[in-house]
Amino acid sequence: MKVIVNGRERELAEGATVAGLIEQLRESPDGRGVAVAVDAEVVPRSRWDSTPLTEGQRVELVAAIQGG
Amino acid sequence: MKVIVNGRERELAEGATVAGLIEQLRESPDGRGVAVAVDAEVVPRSRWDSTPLTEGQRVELVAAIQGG
Amino acid sequence: MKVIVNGRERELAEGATVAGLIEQLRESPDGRGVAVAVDAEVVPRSRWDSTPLTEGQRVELVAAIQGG
Amino acid sequence: MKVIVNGRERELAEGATVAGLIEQLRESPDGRGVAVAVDAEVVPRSRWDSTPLTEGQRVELVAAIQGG
Amino acid sequence: MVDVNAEGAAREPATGTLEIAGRRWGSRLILGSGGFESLELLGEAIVAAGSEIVTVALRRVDPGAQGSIMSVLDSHGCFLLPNTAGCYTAHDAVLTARLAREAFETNWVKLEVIGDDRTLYPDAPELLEAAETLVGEGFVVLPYANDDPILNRRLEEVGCAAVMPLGAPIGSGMGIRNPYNLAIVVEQAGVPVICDAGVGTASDAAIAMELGCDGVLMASAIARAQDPAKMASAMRSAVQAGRLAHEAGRMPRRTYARASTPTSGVPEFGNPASDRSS
Amino acid sequence: MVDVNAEGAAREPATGTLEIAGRRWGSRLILGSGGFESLELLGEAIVAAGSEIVTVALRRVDPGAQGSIMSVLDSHGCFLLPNTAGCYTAHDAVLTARLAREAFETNWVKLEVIGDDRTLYPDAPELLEAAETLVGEGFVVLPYANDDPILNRRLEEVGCAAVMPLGAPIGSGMGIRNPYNLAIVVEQAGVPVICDAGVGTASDAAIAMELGCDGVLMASAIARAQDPAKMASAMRSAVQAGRLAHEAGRMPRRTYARASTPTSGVPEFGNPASDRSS
Amino acid sequence: MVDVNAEGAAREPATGTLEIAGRRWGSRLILGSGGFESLELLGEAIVAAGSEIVTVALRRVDPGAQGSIMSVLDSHGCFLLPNTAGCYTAHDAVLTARLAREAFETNWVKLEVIGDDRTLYPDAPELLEAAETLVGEGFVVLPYANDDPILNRRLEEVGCAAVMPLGAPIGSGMGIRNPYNLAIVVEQAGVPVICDAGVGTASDAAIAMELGCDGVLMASAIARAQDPAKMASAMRSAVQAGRLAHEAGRMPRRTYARASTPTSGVPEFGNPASDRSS
Amino acid sequence: MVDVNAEGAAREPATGTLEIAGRRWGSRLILGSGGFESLELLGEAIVAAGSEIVTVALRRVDPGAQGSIMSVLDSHGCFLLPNTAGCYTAHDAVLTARLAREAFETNWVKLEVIGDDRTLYPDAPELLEAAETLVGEGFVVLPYANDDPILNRRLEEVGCAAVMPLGAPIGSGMGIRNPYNLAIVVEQAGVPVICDAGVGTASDAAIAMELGCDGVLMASAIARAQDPAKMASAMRSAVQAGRLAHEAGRMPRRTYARASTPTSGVPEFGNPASDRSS
Repeated sequence: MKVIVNGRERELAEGATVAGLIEQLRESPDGRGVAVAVDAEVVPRSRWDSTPLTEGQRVELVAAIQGG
Repeated sequence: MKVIVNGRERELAEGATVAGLIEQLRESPDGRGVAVAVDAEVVPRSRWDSTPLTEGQRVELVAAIQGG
Repeated sequence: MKVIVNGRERELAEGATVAGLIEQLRESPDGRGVAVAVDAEVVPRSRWDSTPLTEGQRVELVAAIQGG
Repeated sequence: MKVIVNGRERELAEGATVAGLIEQLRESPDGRGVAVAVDAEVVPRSRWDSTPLTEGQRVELVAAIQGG
Repeated sequence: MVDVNAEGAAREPATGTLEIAGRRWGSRLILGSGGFESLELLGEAIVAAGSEIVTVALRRVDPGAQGSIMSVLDSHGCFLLPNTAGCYTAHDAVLTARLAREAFETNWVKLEVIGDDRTLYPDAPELLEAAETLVGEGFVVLPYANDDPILNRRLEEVGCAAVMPLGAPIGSGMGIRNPYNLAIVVEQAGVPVICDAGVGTASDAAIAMELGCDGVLMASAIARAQDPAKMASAMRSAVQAGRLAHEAGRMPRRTYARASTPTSGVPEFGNPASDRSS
Repeated sequence: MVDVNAEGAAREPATGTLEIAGRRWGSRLILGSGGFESLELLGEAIVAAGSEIVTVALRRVDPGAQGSIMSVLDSHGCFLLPNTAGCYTAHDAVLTARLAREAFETNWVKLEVIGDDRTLYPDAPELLEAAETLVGEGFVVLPYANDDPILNRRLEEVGCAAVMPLGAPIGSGMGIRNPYNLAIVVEQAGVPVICDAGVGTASDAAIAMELGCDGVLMASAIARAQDPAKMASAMRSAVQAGRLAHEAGRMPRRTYARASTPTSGVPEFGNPASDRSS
Repeated sequence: MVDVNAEGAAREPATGTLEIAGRRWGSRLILGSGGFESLELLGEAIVAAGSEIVTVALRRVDPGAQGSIMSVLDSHGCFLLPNTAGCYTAHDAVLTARLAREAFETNWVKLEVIGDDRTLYPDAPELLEAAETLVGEGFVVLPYANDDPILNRRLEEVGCAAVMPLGAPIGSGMGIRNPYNLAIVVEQAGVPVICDAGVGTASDAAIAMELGCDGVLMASAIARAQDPAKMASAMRSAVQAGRLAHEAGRMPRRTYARASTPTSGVPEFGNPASDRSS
Repeated sequence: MVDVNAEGAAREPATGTLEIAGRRWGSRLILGSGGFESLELLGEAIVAAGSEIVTVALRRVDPGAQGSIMSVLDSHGCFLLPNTAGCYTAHDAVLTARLAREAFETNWVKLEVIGDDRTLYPDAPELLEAAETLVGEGFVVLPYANDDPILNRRLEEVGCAAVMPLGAPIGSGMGIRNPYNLAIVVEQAGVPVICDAGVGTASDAAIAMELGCDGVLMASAIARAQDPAKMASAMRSAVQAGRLAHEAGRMPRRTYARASTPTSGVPEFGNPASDRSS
């Protein structure tokens, strides 16, 4: 299936979860300093494993940078 | 009947109109520079004659002063 | 003989006067707006005719310009 | 004899010296922080003993204060 | 204001006209009528300032009082600009504007929605709300704003006919406290910018105009001067001076000096020392 | 300057006259003739500024060149004020003043004794020496000074007819850098104070006059503006605005606001909330 | 920051502590982590500035990039203050704050809702809306505001833990452009006031503290100095200097001089003339 | 001042040393001893300011009074810098300097020749004359000057070991009134520049140092603060902050904003409108 991750279309296996996506995107699975929103709703870390992604969802995965 | 005119209670005859009230309050009946609101609604000059006042209404009668 | 006029050496005939020098230097002999110093002393217009120049004198001839 | 000390006339014994005057004026004879001028001439500490005062001289005796 | 216009044309270098919502005026100095000790002083100030637009406020009728401010302004052919001074909410400001429309048969309003009575600064959200409502009702809205470029842009976006950023608190006479903000407001504005409040003396008005404002509105600087009529003349000249300077394009600034007199051709008189010794 | 005076009387509120050494002028704006790209531009600026006094400098005769600056100034009826620009010693300045007296048949001189060519600031001791010498020779001395109150007092004490403290370096256009000093100079002066140098735009001239100066002298601010004639008009208005404001007596400054509209008699329209909900 | 606190106690006169929402810090200088060319430079600046609170932003994960900013801040024991930089609506700012809460396990947020990208000034109505929403969700909200006293009061009224008025545009280094407004904000505030943005050099930070601010937040002034670590030291001293001066109570200003040396008892040496002639 | 130097080295980022006439000091803050209500307060201020050089004046001996100022300064290991406060002529200043040399066994002198008692500004020609005379007699002359770049250059030319331009009148607390002049003085100086007089609060001292001064001299700003010792600490930090900022090289100024947070990679959350409507 296709989801939009940080503005880019991405092919994921059916049944992929937020946790799975994050592992793909980052070496360190420890998610400190990282957060996720799916369709403009924040997904708490505690629910990453249990949150499946579905076709066409828009995922924003953000991390800390220098700023402000 | 009693109406509140510019914050003060005032006794008016039954059937009194906005026009009548203005005449009482000002020498010059020519209403230029004057405006009226009854219960927070503006009463256009054209309807002063035809607008009766009723018990307990709040009338604000304003005129030009130096300012601003 | 040689005199230094406005910083440049200049050959003049013996007996040359301040008045003569000015005529050489300017179309308009009317000296308005012009003044002369010989060896750091001002020569009043009234004495231009009667003031001879001598070998080696330093003449400053000045006129009005935009300024200030 | 009379001398003017810091603007005030003062009676001194004949033969009085600068050193003697200073002793009169200050508990601590150690003159650190003090200087003397007689008739607008500074008298170095080394010459206080040997400098006699004479009738009518003007003595300025100064010391350190907070300032500046 | 035909007289003043003609007079102005005869008397002063052209500085264009102030155009707001399709109307034009020869004077860029809008006068607030508040604070004058008498209507006579107000009349003298109007003449001396050459102002064509004058503000008025609305208050509860004081039985017996004459509405003579109207006759003074009429006699000088002034264009009345009612304000909503004293309103602290969008609701009250909107109602006051509606009353003014009735009283003066004008849809123009100087919109004031005050945030507190110590600074008399506007309340930005309430001001925006009132402006949007009144524009929707067909008013020509001239909002009294702070000098925040964002607020002034929003006011333009909701349809205000001009923006009126303050230079300093009303009646403070502190001048243009933040010329940088005012310059940014002017630069980004697509409607006329009138500097409202803060002017204390002539140079303050000139500075506002030099920054590119299209006009200046003031009351206290004139009304509370020791000689109001003379200060009104000063302000008339100052607004014109500032506008002309803005149009003329000022010289560049530089930290060091630059001679205005040619440095070549300077006469040489030999050694000063010898001369002095003589 | 009869025309200008008459015109002025007709055209502007009286701001008294500038009186120096017993002579009077209607204009308080002295124009430096330096820096104009052409004599035509200079002529236009003289007219637009309404200046009556114009400075000139002396330089070695450039054979062939016409002394046409003279004819321009004569044609506008200007009062010539020769300067000693370019002199770095009292000796040279004194000789230059003597030459100017011969050339222009005037005993007036704008005395400049420069300390260095980056700031063009005056050299105080040399300036004082030259001023004392020239006063002794019967000159009417107008010294270009810095803004040091002590130097300006000394210049008055040696008999200068006016003092001309600078606002900022010549040609810098930086305005009145130290208004406090200028105010002290004005306050203690027994002769006219002309602010010389530093003005960059109209408000600078207005500020100098508001501080109490009797006049302003400028060249670059006009000559180097994009539109010199228009800037000259701006300066004319600015000098007048500043003088009028000084005479009118400005309002007091205050940190906080003070309403210019009465705060009593404000109408009350009941609960905004209910209205908004509608 | 135990080390720094202890060190600080040993090293500096006590200037109280900065307390926000019940938490206390010894340093009144909040550091923005943006603009440093490397994390090493950021680390050096944190140490030199003695800052305990450091801001971070959130951006889309750059696959492969290390989140090493976290480790730098952790290694210096910094308190992370996430911001909502880059948000132009209340909606985006609220969502970004929620993401930050997840990412950093903190309910603190430096709330930024930008009005345009040339001034980076806040959008007052959107900022207020976002602040109210986030306070309602239990956030400790520190809003980046303009210097409008009314907006800052409204932000306090909706429950912000502090207000952060700007001194000048972010990254402009123009200092405190309107100290009057900042002073009014401080005077009326019931929560800490942190001057955010505008500081360009040490004296700017000192001025903000002298005006009574409880702290200063800066990034560019340090990150873009030629020697960031040295400027960080300068800022540390400047914030302390300004705070101490505020607490010490400055001398009164006066236009004229007042001798600091007694004027009585001055010796008299008779006539200078005679002496000079010698 | 070995202690302070060592302490200083341990305690503060190095800011080089102040070197005048071959002598070096760790502190760039010179303290004037005038105006303190007691010698105890003076002592506390010396310690808090970390000053190594302290000025004293000379007055007619007051019989019975103890010269205890000496013992206070000795006990703190201060370097005594006698001044010539109260002198209005070169003649008196020279004699006073000679007396000071006798009294304190030092050839250093802070040279003051005052022009009038309202401004306490120096008299330029008298000051120059006195400076030249004293340099000729082997004095190390530190002249209190105005901010005229020409005068300061002349003072250097006659051999002064440093120049001490004022920021504002003595005891006025008005700060650095003309930073442009001070910057020019610094730029052209070949000897140390000490800003003397005018500092009112910490930021004033920081500004003087940021302009490139080598040191600051003050008395009233500390002595007349509500808490002199705390203000002395503030000034110590401010002088250091200003010096460090000068050495660090400030960021460039710009009129508009420049984001300190990257503007790429901003997350996108879709349409705010839909979210708000929920």
